[in-house]
Amino acid sequence: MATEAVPAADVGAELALRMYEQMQRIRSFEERVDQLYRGAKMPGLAHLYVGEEAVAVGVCEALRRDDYITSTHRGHGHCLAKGASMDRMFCELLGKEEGYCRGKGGSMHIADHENGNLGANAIVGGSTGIATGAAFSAKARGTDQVAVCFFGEGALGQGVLYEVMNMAALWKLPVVYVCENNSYNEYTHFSETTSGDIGARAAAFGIPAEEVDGQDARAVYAATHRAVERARRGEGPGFLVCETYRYHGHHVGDVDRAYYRSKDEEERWKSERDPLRLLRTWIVERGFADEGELERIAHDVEAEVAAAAEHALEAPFPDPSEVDKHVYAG
Amino acid sequence: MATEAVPAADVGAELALRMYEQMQRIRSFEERVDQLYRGAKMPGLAHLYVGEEAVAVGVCEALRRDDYITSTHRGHGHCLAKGASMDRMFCELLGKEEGYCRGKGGSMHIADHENGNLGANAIVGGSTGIATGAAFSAKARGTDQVAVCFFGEGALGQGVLYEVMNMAALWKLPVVYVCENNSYNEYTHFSETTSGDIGARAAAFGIPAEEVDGQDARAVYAATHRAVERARRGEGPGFLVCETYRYHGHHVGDVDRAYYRSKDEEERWKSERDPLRLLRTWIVERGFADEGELERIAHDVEAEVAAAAEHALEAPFPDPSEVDKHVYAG
Amino acid sequence: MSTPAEVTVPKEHEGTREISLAQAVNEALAEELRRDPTVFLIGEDVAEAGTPFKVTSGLVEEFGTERVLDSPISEAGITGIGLGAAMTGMRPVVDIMFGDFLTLVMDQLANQAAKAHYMSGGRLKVPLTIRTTLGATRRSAAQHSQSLHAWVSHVPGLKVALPSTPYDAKGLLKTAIRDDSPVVFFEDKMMFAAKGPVPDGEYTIPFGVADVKREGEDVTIVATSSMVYVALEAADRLAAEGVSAEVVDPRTLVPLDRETLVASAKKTGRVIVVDEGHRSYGASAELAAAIGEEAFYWLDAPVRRAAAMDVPVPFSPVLEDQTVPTPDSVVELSLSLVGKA
Amino acid sequence: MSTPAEVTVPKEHEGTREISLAQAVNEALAEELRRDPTVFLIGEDVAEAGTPFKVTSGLVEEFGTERVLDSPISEAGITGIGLGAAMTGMRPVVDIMFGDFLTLVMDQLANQAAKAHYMSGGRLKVPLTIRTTLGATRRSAAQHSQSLHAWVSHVPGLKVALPSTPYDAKGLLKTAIRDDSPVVFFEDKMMFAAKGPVPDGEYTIPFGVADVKREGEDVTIVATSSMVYVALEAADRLAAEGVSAEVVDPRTLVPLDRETLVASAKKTGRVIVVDEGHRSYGASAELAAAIGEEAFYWLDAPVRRAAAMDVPVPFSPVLEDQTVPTPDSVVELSLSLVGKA
Ligand SMILES: Cc1ncc(C[n+]2csc(CCOP(=O)(O)OP(=O)(O)O)c2C)c(N)n1
Ligand SMILES: Cc1ncc(C[n+]2csc(CCOP(=O)(O)OP(=O)(O)O)c2C)c(N)n1
Ligand SMILES: [Mg+2]
Ligand SMILES: [Mg+2]
Repeated sequence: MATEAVPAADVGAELALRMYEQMQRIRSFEERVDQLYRGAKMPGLAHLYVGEEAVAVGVCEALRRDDYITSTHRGHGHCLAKGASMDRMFCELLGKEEGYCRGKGGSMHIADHENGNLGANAIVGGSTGIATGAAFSAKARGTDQVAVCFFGEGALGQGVLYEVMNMAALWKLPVVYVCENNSYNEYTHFSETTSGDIGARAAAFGIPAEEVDGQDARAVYAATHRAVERARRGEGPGFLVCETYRYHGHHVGDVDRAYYRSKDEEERWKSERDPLRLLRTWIVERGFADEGELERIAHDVEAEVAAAAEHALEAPFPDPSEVDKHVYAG
Repeated sequence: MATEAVPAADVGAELALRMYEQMQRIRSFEERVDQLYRGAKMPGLAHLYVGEEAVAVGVCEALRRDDYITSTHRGHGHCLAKGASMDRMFCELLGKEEGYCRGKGGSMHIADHENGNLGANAIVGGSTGIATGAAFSAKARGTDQVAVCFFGEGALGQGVLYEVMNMAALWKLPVVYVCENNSYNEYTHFSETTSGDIGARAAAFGIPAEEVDGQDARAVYAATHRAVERARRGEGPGFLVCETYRYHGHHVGDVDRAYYRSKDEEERWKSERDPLRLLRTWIVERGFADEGELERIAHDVEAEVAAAAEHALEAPFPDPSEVDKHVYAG
Repeated sequence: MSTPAEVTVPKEHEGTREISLAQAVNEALAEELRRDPTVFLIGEDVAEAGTPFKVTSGLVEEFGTERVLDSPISEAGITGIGLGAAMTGMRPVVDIMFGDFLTLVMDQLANQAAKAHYMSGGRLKVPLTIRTTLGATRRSAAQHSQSLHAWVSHVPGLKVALPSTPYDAKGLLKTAIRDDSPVVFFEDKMMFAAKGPVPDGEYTIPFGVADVKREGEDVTIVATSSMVYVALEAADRLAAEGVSAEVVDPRTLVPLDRETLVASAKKTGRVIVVDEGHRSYGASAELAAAIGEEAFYWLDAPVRRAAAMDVPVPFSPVLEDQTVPTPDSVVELSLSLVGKA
Repeated sequence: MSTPAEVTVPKEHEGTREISLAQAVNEALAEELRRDPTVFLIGEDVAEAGTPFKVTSGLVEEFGTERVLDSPISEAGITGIGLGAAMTGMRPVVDIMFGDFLTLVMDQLANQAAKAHYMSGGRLKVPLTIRTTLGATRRSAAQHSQSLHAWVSHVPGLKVALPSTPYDAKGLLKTAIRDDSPVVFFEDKMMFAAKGPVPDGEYTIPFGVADVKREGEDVTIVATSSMVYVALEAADRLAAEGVSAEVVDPRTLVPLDRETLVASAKKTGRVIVVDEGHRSYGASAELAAAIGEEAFYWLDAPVRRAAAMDVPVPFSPVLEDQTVPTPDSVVELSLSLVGKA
């Protein structure tokens, strides 16, 4: 993440390459999670972020380490983009003691508070209150921290989102709502579940809303940067609608998808709007790096993923006596 | 209520006089409720509708007897406007067996299903789902009934309202949301609890919203008529914001109000925008009736109220054995 | 842990088929949709997807999208719409995908649906069925593994059913849909594959009638939902140890068949309640207290409870498997009760 | 029915004042707001109005609208905001006006607040206090009269306090606010006027420590919240009949002081649990089951329960008054237990 804010306009070489690397890390991490599932090495299921990398990375690059995020059931990308380490994430996915949650949370509950990640959430819309409360807290404590609330467009169905947006607007809280519109609520197209206009729902509460190409990391970064700096200045909440797409199924087990979306549609997104390819092309055009250097990044990331997964597979499970620890604090 | 719909434009003598009488009935009923409370003759509390009469009457006159309404904690006005009888209402307020709910519901739970009133509700926003479901049912059963959902502006704070508006718009349900904006959530001004624009909140879901002078029964009638007939034709939900004012306290016990609103403000509404006086003046100007006839109406209503209250005071309480009846149906 | 799939319930009579609990639920829904035009299904991904558990597969194809509706992710909203529809002539079946999401519909259920009939002096009726799930050990962690049936059982006006076999599931669900009061119907996610005999013809099972799944003399094991399989497996092992266990399934928590529970307790003099809700302030407490009150003078030992540990359900398998009652823990408890441990 | 106002608890020591429970709660809030800048209050009409019960009167004047916030009517929203603030360095006190509205916050409480610490492996903390109410007989009907403490007591990760006296209310609320786990704090609306002695100085009361409100030999009456006054009045009358009743107030349901309850049960051999929640699947079931499990061999009779009738709370006084435990019903039950009826 940028340690201090970069002006939206110039996405220079450093930022572009960092974003590319982060997106690559998410993609490779998730592909490995899929392998672990298919190899029956991971308990339970996981919701992969592949295809949506530009959203998490574009947003988090516009944040400081001490800014907050809240995440979703599809949270690995947010977690990595906010600075989490792969080995502790893999450990969590495998239920190992070294995991971010000592194996108690799993894929849908990874939290990494040292990096401001207040946690993934398995309740759709379940973290909208948390993010808004973190923004309330930042304001009350007199810091200039900002909170970002990631949620899928399915969370637009949860009433609590409107309750907290109303208060965020009333009290000018430094929170940015980031709607990741990947067109599907599980197996149902969002047009069957979502009436009217998404941005207008935020605007009705007096929250400026902006639509963003969620496959263009630079556009996401710029839009987030505007909203975050506005919030930091005490000018209140913002709302982004990022159009994006998940390449895999709703979760790793969702392989036969023909009944709810076509292979064509999937192919079109992959071939025409892949966030990594789009950024890669731009970087090369700009001369920020050549294909070789980008290959090297991908290669190093692969090595990092392999080592982290390896480590996690070897790591010990928590001691059975852990089961009744941490029910209550202190 | 009009047995069949009257075109919005012409509010003729008959409708105007019926609306005046209904508004008078609500006002006199409520003033008597206040007396019963102050005379320690009524158990518990009640939320009086005095000052808001034009909303309930203007809306319900645009409905058929078989159309549905759902009501609120401030529900006596809706109940009378939809056709309820005063004696059974007084009986309910006094916990008598003859009451609409056999004394089990009381002021905040009167339901009168023969007239399509699915009930008052003591949960703010608690009947938004019921009204929307009744509209769903009307559509599913292939009738052309319409459902009206009354709620105070305070209910804009309840997320479930947005959940059901989304579905009402998606499925073009025949429901009209009527927001009674009397400026106060209990003891807090709505501007402290409500961000952005109220109508825009509905519009964002694709629901046409209209602002109405809630003190002008004819304006309320006309706007409701438009929305109801649209809904009846299968063109989907509507949303009305009616600006109005409650003359009494939040409930009968709320007498010292200076800390949250000024006597001045109260006086201004009463002297300048009293819904009964406004309609009365118009009726006389139009020559639909003279002061004498209007006096006679008021006089007859007084007699009806007195007789109904008297009857209720004499009526028997339910048998103690009723306590565990009606927990389950059938 | 024992997954019900491992267990099969003995055939009861001729003219039956072995079908899974998921199929039994699907048949009940299809039959009621066929016989009553006012019945409809609403929920997230219930149409083409047939729910994540594939329980409603095929229904939208037969009954169309007017009667099998994919909804937005609005549990409170769809429950409220179901309630309003129920008050006005329909018989909705609302699908709440995970029982954990009951947290979102408690106002619609407890303040609205449960009370409308009583508050209206019997004038409004709410023939609403809420289908939802319970049960852990799916590695789904704390927000997708809860068994919250105790909450709704505590609300007068709601009925609560939690079948353990395909036969019971089909018969009880049909009864639920035809009931004029709101019913919350719990299916254990781990049981959907469990097979059992179901008669070919139409049948319903009345609420408030417990079923003795196995007769015994020495100890009574009262078990709910999938815990019935845990109890049956424990009973098998106990038999090997010379202990004869009776397994009683209440099938509905509201209304509760106290008579059958108490009669079994009086017969054996020793009782264990096995339930997958959290132990403290859970359904097992009511069952234990009710039996303790009415069978006290016949009991040779205190009524014991085997329930979910009082911890949020952890993800890691080594932790999660400790949190639920197992045949081992029930056998152990039983042996200690009969003084064999 | 007995309204606590009729009862006054005997002075315990010098340097005390007789104040109402409402004042005691107000003092606890004021003291914690003063000593810790991270404490704030949020709720509907908590500022200028001081809540409908006037419990928070004067606080906004001293601490300002930044720390005493009037909120929109958004129970789920303010609980979620409180949760997020609690995770990030604040100690919010969220006011849920009527306990009946807990229906709207169960997801924020049960799925989020209660589980965050555990799910994060102990890394996230949620020092959140939810203040709400319970209790009937105010002629407020079914949606404003419930006592839903059993629901939250069933959720691991939440602590639950329900004080009966001004002294306990002040000491327990200060403990709740300083606790690093989420606490749901119940005040009976009928008790706000109840007066009792409160020391001048600062003090707190630890959770999980029951208080014997009256010592006795023949029967133990375990009572919660305002039912303590019902129990004390019953005990007075029983004394006149020559029956010595011990009244034990758990004060917190989670953590629960089983030792004190069980010790009293073992001493008297007869136990009645009095709680204002609905009887079935209520808190009284857990208290009865827990005592039945641990004191079984010392009991001369089954543990009996006096709780709210399993009906929505009716409006009509002739009906409502039948639904709650009263000194009469507790006396009757006690006499039957000791074989004097
Ligand atoms: C309150 C709630 N309802 C239903 C679910 C089941 N569920 C999990 S993910 C999901 C779809 C979410 O869609 P969206 O918000 O668009 O996120 P995406 O999966 O597309 O990233 C559903 C319905 C849930 N987890 N929480
Ligand atoms: C969910 C819920 N929260 C809080 C309350 C307490 N309460 C009763 S009426 C009211 C104010 C309602 O204001 P509004 O909706 O504008 O209706 P009005 O009283 O102005 O007619 C509140 C907060 C309630 N009944 N339900
Ligand atoms: Mg989506
Ligand atoms: Mg208002």
